[in-house]
Amino acid sequence: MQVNEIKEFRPKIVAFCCNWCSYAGADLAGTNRLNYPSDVKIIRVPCSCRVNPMFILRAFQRGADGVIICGCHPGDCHYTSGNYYARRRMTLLFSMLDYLGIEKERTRVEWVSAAEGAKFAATMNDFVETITKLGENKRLEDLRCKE
Amino acid sequence: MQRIMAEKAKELLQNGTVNRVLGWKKGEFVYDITPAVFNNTEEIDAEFVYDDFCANNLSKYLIKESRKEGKVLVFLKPCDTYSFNQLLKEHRIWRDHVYAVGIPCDGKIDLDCLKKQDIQGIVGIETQNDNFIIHTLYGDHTIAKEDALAERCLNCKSKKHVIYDELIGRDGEVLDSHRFDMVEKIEAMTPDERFAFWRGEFSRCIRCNACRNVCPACSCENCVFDNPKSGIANKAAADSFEENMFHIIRAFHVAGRCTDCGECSRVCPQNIPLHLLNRKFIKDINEFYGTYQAGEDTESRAPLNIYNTEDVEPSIVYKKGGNH
Amino acid sequence: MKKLSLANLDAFFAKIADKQALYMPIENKAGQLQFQRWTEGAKLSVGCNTVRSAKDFFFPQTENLVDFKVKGKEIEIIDSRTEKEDFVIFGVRACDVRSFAILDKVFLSNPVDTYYKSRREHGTIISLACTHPEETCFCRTFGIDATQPEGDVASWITEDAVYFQPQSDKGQKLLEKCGALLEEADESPVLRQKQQTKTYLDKLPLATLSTKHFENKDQLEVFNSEKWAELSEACLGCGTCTFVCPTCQCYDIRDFDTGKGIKRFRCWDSCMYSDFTKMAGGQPRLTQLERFRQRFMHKLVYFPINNDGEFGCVGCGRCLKKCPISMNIVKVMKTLEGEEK
Amino acid sequence: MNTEALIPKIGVVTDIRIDTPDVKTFRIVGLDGKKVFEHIPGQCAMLSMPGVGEALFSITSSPTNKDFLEFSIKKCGCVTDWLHQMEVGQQITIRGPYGNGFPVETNLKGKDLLFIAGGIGLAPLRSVINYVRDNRKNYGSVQIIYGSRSKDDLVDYREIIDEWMNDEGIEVNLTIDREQEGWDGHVGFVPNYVKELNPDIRKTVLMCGPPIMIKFTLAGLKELGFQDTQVYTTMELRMKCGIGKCGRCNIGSKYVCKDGPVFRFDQLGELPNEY
Repeated sequence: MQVNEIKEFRPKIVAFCCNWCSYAGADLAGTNRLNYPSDVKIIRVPCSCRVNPMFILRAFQRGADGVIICGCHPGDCHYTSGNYYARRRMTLLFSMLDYLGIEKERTRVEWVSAAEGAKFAATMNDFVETITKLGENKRLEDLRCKE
Repeated sequence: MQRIMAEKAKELLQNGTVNRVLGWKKGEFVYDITPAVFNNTEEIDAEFVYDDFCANNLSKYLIKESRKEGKVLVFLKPCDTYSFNQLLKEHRIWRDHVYAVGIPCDGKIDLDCLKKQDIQGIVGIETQNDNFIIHTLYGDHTIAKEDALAERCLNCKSKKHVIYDELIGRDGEVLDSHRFDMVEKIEAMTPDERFAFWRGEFSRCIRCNACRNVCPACSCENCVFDNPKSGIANKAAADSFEENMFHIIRAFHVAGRCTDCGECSRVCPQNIPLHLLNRKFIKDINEFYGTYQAGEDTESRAPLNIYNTEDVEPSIVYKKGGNH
Repeated sequence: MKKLSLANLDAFFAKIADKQALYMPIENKAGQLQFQRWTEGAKLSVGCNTVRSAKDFFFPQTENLVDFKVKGKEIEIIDSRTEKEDFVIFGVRACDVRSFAILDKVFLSNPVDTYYKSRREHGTIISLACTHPEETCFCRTFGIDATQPEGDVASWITEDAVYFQPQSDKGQKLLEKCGALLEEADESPVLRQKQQTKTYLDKLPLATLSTKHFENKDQLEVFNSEKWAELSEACLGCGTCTFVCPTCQCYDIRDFDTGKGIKRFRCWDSCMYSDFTKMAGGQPRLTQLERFRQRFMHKLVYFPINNDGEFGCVGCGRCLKKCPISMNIVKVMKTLEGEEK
Repeated sequence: MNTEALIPKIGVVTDIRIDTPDVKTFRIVGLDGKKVFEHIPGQCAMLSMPGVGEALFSITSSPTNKDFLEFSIKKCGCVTDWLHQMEVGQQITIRGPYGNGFPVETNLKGKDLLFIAGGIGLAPLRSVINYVRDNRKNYGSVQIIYGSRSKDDLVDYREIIDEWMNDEGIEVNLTIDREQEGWDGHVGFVPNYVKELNPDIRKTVLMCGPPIMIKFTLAGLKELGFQDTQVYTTMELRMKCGIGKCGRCNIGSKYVCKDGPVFRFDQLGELPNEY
């Protein structure tokens, strides 16, 4: 295949957002007309602790360059404690990914409440910028999905 | 020791305390020991063995054995008692059906250590003080014990039996081991080096599932990797991603429950140091949430089943020291 | 017989690798032997034997069969195979070479497996005679001579030289290409080595293992043996034995959705796995006993019935070394045989 | 035989008939509108939807039908679930034919035939029945004993009523498991019905149905005086390749996909009882 122009790298970002806080936060960012890059694909989950480590790996497999999990602030979980469990799980998972030599900047957890539309937009802008600098996800890619 | 254990087993069989004995059976060579259930004293006299090669952790077999009728006698080395306890905690073993006898352990020989020293054609092994005399088809070798022991034994975490109905010999102590040294060494590498290191290891994986099937913590009735509905079921790694994923997910699924018995690394036909993944989780759990040893007791809650409102944030991973 | 001075070995390898991929047993970082592609500076390991068998070259663990593109109700079938490059495998032991003949019986029988066949055609095998068999070796049981391996070219490594004996047109052509490095040689050093190796082979602990018990056996008699329960009780149901085995050839066919299309690939499967025969409607092999029995019945009874008495084992000893619980075909053979006495 | 055994062809679904609440019959032709391949009654084909899975199904249409292949498929797993929700015009992949088929041109020729089927077990037999109907002079009398859970679960009911029952020299005996409104036929399980009907023991039996039915019907037939050598059945086990190489569908030394699926009971008797 001939490539005529070198395309600017646009990262693919998957954001798992909890239904009660962060998804509403994203909504608020939208209604307030706050900009954040369209590279972010939001997946709504009932709670941040619904996010199985497998979801994160599968997102990378399917071509994500960065994965961010957004949930209610600790203490504010709609289900009282889901995000506390998520916090432990993600801490350990991220640490393991780092241990395996996978860039630690590619994964992130942020607590975003329903009122924090601005924080949501700022977080996403920052995360997209970080991933753009980092470049394409090479270490957790599945070549079959890249053809 | 083998004689004492066989006598004990026969005594308990004869006086009706137990109906079966779970132990080790000798093989064709000096080293190919198979776990086995002995039903009577004749079988014990004929085939029971306990020596430096009886490495198998028998606790996992108790999931199946304890569900059968009658009581089973099991011989547990110190590290096996942790797995036994952990399985009890998870209600996988019927305690009433088990009679656990703690046995001492001085470390087990890793055959690969011998092979690495170009010792091949092994036909016999003798113990002489701190050495092994290894008879081979091509001559004899003398090798220091510590050069023949498995890594997990050199870094033994405990000689203490955390649970037993009866003990043969004296109980030992929890040891001050150096088992996290290698984890620290890897942490100190650059991400590129770490990635290269693990790629080198994982790329040899043949997905034989020996690590999973031998693991006492992997006791699910239907593994997520065998469940076509899980979306990640696979039989062979068709891409490097799948090699990585299998090992990350497997380690994660046993995180907080792995007692560090080291069976995974022992059975890996490709010598992948899988224990280094489990130990990373153990080390992290110790650092983040306080020291925890799975299988030490049957009451405490596993670190991933509880939380603390003051827990560290995932961002600690970026802040942590080590090489970037 | 041709002779190559050991000093010229690398030059010989370079000459072959110039035109085609050259693979040979090389020690990996875990200290184990593994067939790897030879590049300048790589060192051939003559230890016995690689952890994985050489079957990978012809029957890789995963391989893409065909691609599909699905668009609405329409399907497009894409045969994505590309021409394979020629390759040479050096240092295949007698047991592994024989395993190719066994795999041929499965894959080259009608209907021919074209994926396998194409690899067989592209590959040239330089076998290597054993000099220091392991205690786990029992190839002689299956009529294999470790000192005179089959293959396109047979080779013997002595203290100072490598001796080559072409055994097929393909082998002859390969040696002709390297003619400048080779010289005609007298075969007495090879004969001496063979003599020496034979004395070791005679001393092997499994030297007297025999297949007699299983020859022309009624399948129901072996199948119904009571010993299977005892033999299989400790089996973990992992696939180590099947994956390191040079003759195990069962496979699974699966689809992978890449998001842009479907890749249908095949991968090794193991009769030891619980889902091997599982159907929506049920499972004919419910416990590990049946699965364990299937594997050994296949090698010792079913395969010979369907293939003029040839057994489905070559005595390489890999399963003896690698089984996590040290249960293996030798123990199975001896136990079943012992039952008769 | 197709040289690229594992690479399928494309089949187009041209008709879907709802037979029972959980059985549909699919009519399949090639992209060119013609039959994808010729077969022998009793042979099977691998149907698949890429990304969903591949499974082996018996071909229910008779080889004498030169226009298309038909498959009667019961919904019971992930592949069949998918097939059941598809619409006319859908393309699927197909490869085959696989297996030995019934010996319609050899052992069965000139014989009086007794077909015994239960539920979806009629699917593989329908191919033979229609083949026999189309070559009527080559065979003796034909009796069909077919049972199902209920009237609604009788596969190909219309064809049975409208065609088979109107044929001369074909005796059709239907039965359902339990009493049902609107059913004035026989009620009872197939094995008992076979005994009640007391068929001539010189007949050759072709049987297919759930394992439990096969077990009791075979016992009943033996009581009546039938021999193992007179009874044929067709087997099914998990398959992946269809060509005797993937190694999972064996019963002892025989592969169902290659040496079967049609076996005579005396052949099965020599094999381990692992099916």
